[in-house]
Amino acid sequence: MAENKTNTEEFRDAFGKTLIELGKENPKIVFLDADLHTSTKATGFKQTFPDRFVQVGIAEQNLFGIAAGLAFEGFVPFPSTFAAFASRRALDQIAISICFPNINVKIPGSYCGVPTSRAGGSHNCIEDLAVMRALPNMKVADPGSNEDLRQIMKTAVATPGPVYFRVTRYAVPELFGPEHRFEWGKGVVLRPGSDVTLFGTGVMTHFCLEAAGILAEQAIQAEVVHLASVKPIDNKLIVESALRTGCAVTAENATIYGGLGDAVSQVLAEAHPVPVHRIGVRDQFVESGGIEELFALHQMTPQDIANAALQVIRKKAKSEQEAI
Amino acid sequence: MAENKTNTEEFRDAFGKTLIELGKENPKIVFLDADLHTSTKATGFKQTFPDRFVQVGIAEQNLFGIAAGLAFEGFVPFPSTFAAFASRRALDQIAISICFPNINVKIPGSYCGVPTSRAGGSHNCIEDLAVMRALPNMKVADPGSNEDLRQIMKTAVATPGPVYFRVTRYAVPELFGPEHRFEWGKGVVLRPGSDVTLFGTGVMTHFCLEAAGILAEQAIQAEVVHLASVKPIDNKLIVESALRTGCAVTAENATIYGGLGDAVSQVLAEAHPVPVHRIGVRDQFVESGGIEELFALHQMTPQDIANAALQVIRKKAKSEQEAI
Amino acid sequence: MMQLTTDELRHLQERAYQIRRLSVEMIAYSQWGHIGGSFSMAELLAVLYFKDMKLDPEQPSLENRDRLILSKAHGSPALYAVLALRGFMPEEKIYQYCELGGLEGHTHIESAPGIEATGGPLGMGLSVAVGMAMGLRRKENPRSRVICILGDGECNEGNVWEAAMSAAHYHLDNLIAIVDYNKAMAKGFVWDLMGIEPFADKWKAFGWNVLEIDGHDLQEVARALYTARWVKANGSPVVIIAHTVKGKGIEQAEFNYKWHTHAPDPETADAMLREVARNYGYPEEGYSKLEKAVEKETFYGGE
Amino acid sequence: MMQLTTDELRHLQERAYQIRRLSVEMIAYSQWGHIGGSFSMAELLAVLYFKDMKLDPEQPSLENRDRLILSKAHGSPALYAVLALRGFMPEEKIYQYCELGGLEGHTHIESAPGIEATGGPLGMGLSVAVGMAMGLRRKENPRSRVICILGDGECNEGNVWEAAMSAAHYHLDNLIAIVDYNKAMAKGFVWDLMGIEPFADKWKAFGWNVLEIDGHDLQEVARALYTARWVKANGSPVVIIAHTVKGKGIEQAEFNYKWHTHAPDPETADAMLREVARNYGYPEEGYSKLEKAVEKETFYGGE
Ligand SMILES: Cc1ncc(C[n+]2csc(CCOP(=O)(O)OP(=O)(O)O)c2C)c(N)n1
Ligand SMILES: Cc1ncc(C[n+]2csc(CCOP(=O)(O)OP(=O)(O)O)c2C)c(N)n1
Ligand SMILES: [Mg+2]
Ligand SMILES: [Mg+2]
Repeated sequence: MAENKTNTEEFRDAFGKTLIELGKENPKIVFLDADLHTSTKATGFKQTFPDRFVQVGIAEQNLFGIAAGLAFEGFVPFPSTFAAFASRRALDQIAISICFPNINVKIPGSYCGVPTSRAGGSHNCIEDLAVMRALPNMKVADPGSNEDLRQIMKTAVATPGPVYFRVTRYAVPELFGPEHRFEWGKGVVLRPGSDVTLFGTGVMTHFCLEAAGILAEQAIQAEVVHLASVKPIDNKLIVESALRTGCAVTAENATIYGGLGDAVSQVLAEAHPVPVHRIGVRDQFVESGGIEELFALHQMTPQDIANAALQVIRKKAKSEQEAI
Repeated sequence: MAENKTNTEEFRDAFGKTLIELGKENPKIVFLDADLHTSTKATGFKQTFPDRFVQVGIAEQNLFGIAAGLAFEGFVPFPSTFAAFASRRALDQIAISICFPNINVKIPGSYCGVPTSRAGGSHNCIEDLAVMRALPNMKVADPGSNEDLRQIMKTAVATPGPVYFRVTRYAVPELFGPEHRFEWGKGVVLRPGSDVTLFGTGVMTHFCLEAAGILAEQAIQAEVVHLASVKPIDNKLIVESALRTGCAVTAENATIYGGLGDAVSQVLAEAHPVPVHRIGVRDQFVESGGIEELFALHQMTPQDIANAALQVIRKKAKSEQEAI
Repeated sequence: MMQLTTDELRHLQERAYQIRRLSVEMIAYSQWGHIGGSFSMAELLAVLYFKDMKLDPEQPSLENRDRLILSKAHGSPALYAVLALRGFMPEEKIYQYCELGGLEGHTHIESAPGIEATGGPLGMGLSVAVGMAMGLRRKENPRSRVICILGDGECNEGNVWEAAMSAAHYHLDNLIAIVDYNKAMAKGFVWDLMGIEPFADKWKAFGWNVLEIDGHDLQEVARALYTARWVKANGSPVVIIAHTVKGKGIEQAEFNYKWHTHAPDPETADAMLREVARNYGYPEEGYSKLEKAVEKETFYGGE
Repeated sequence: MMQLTTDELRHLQERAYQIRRLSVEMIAYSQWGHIGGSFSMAELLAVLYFKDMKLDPEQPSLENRDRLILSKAHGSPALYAVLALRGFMPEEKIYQYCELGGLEGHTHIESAPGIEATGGPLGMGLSVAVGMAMGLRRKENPRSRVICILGDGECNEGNVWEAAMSAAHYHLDNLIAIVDYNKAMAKGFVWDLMGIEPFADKWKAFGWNVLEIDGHDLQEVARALYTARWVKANGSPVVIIAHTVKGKGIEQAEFNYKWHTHAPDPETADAMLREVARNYGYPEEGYSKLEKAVEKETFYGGE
């Protein structure tokens, strides 16, 4: 299933293209911008559908309120801003004007996590997965590749109700072919393995694949599971995989408080407790720096994932020992 | 340690009294209100220290921004509003004006979770634990009784940096005597047991004690651990207790996505995986209703906790079976 | 200039009275709710729902209906009351206010037909109204209006001014904001807690047409709505600053923020209802559930 | 009326030039940052830091200093530049802009002495400034002023108007807001994306004293600051609406939102710096790091 092609297109470029594609399919789609469209790459949509592009200025509360109003009138609004502001600046509006009435608003959170890099701690948003996950009725996805993002966006439009999805300013090799389909609550085994499961979401799935490569050199067979759908999450696959491998590492481009790591830990704790180690930002602001430098600083590189895998494998061995 | 006294004073009453106590001890404390002080019970503080009470009107973004400014000038501000608005209306301000510079602001989130009851889904705030936990530098506490709240407030003032604590509109029997002290990252065993651990926070700890009573009738010895300090959390005690009991239930007056349940699951998944079941709001808005009715609807009663305990005990037995 | 007939006046006044009556019934029975801000809107809602707005209770989502968003969503008793009176739901439904599966404490779109959005946190409704007004423009619907009722204290919220700025920028003259300027907020007077004057100037500086009226004078309310709809549709949105009295109709509640949120016990409710009837010249009618003890598990009160 | 001497004028103009020069150095070297909004503030910052504000680089937290909050925190290059020039940090430190452990991309209190708050999200700074001004009143410090610089696009944010309302309510005449009205925001012109006019009327209606000036005229800037501090301290806060040119001093960047956030490559930086020098009448001085290749792992650009 996993195809590694080189790819220099960032997620936001794929986002911009898919937006036009969706715009052609669905005349109800309206894009709402808060003074960031050339950064978020919605400019193509603006040029193709000038009448369906709404500029609201630098006013994110209003952005999401207007989106709610348009949704009530039957449109499918995409209110867009940086992930930092989508999750922090207008949360009350998203929760009560959008999630509570459970209306059809699709929220792309742009510039997520570590790769926002030099903009610094105020912009390198790590809270969005936790925050959005906490809202009832909200579905949350973090794509692992451009094709994944494309499918998530298609599915988002086809799914009634509010959706939050991430558009990271970063490029990773393509994971999927054109046959790929995204489904809410469904993960994908990208690489089968027996010794440990690496659960990745977003750009971190690519790092998990690299980590599996590193581990393979040490004759460790890591299973890599991509969980783009962070909420709902694929309870079944998580448990099945843990039954196979007996231990797990989670990896997310976000704080480990409240995101994928917690979600997976909780599924396993409820159904099949095994050792889990979480990779992600460990409760710090991601201050300015170079992208790869920051991944290293926050111990989120493929090597860090591989090291975590070795740790949980050791824990598994120890608890098996004890059980005997 | 646990003393059950009857108590009809709500948390917010204890909050109001403690505020005056702290105000006398520390002249730097300033209370900031957003048009809710008779509800949040800060009226006593206002009367005692009229000069240290600041009214900002219905403007929560400004509330937290002003608090930041006062903190930079050396004051210890308590910007106060309902938990719903503290966690959703001004999150960007709390994250970037307060948490990033790591300044001395103490945030009481009033009217939390289910007991806000009739006000309905927009006010019965279930996201605050998850949201606040996701912010770097933020400490989070949910008191189990009035004396606990009092000690949390004292500790909050004695601890530099941002603190979020809950003030629920509800009364529970007192858990502690005057010798009680709160410490960040420290839980308390309220009732020792060997068969299952009930980890509670906030008002749910009281329900855990009741659940332990129900379980005792079936000759099941439940350990009850109160985790007022949701972040940092008491990794050590959680693991120790799970080592003793082999399974756990968590209970929180909040969404199970991103709060105590996730935190405990993750600590255990990392250190000592055992079956865990989470009690809390299961991803729904808590719509209007009577308090006890709502606790029942959301399956958060002592009986629900006891049932969950039976479940995890069964899971533990099954996995022990399998291990043999 | 448009003028209500004596019959219309009599009818609307009776509707305003019923809005007050049902509001107290609701709040007393549920033991939760906001009397002050429900009473100050009674005439506004009476004229809107029984004279001005195009609506069909049989077709609550009629495409060319007028939309109303109660941004001060704690004024829900008055809105639920007027919807019941207008036939959107049976009157008995008001006794499910704040009950499980009933009418949400703050207006919620799923609670009752005729509710157009979900609220509770103040300051958010005008943005939703702006989005609806934009949506109507997109759908080339020139007849429908979006009406948004705000509190005066609510106008402290920055979100209101974001929405106001954008409504003017987009020339949304199909949008009418009404501020229930009842001089009090939750815990005190507006001028004292956070002054909003010069209030009309604020709206003008944000690009709006401003009308100022006595919000309890049915004639003035009707005229202002007519003006906003038919006369002032000049490319800018219109705000009606309706000067009102919080709690209007019950002496102890008038201008009194202590009755902002507080549920009367059955006897007080009874006395209040009788007072309201006397004040507006109707036969005394007490609290209909006086005989039923308060059955709620707690006396919640509301504050 | 207060008047700058010819010597002062010459000195401040040179400081404004240096602010521009260091800003380009910083942005070109880090390959990230906002030229347009840094350049439009150069004269404002020059007068503030070299004439108006009470400051001591040896004692950055001097109790009776003036405080400045850059609410448009993406203008960080200009602020870091002026702090370096004023002796708050060694000039070499600017080459740590956006580096790990260096100067944060958006102003952050831990990055450098002289930074008074942390920013990044627009619209928040004025509230922090209000809190500081209140704090100064509480500490009975009558001399210090809190100065807050805002962007024009930033004034779309409701938080700004919440803060404005409260500053007037609390008579904070120790608070001076300066709006860098450079006519452009990130992706277009202010009038086009979200009009803010009549802008002075908005502030007046929110209870502020308003001064309007040419923000590139040092004499006017100095006079407005003097007036705000000594003449207009009449119980209301003062806003200085500084009409400026985004990117002022580089032809291709002037009024051009395309240079709102974009890092020049070394050659472009070199040409820009030479152009700035020529425009302000100083000996041509190119990009100091021209010889060093761009060492960053990605050409980030900034957009
Ligand atoms: C964002 C937010 N903050 C606080 C509250 C709590 N609250 C409910 S009503 C109210 C006062 C409203 O005053 P006003 O807008 O004047 O309404 P009215 O006088 O018409 O009742 C407050 C503070 C809220 N619902 N939402
Ligand atoms: C809340 C928030 N929304 C969006 C942004 C992204 N952003 C950074 S600068 C900018 C434009 C600012 O325009 P203006 O206030 O006019 O500043 P200036 O022209 O002085 O650069 C935007 C939209 C942000 N930093 N914060
Ligand atoms: Mg009012
Ligand atoms: Mg600008």
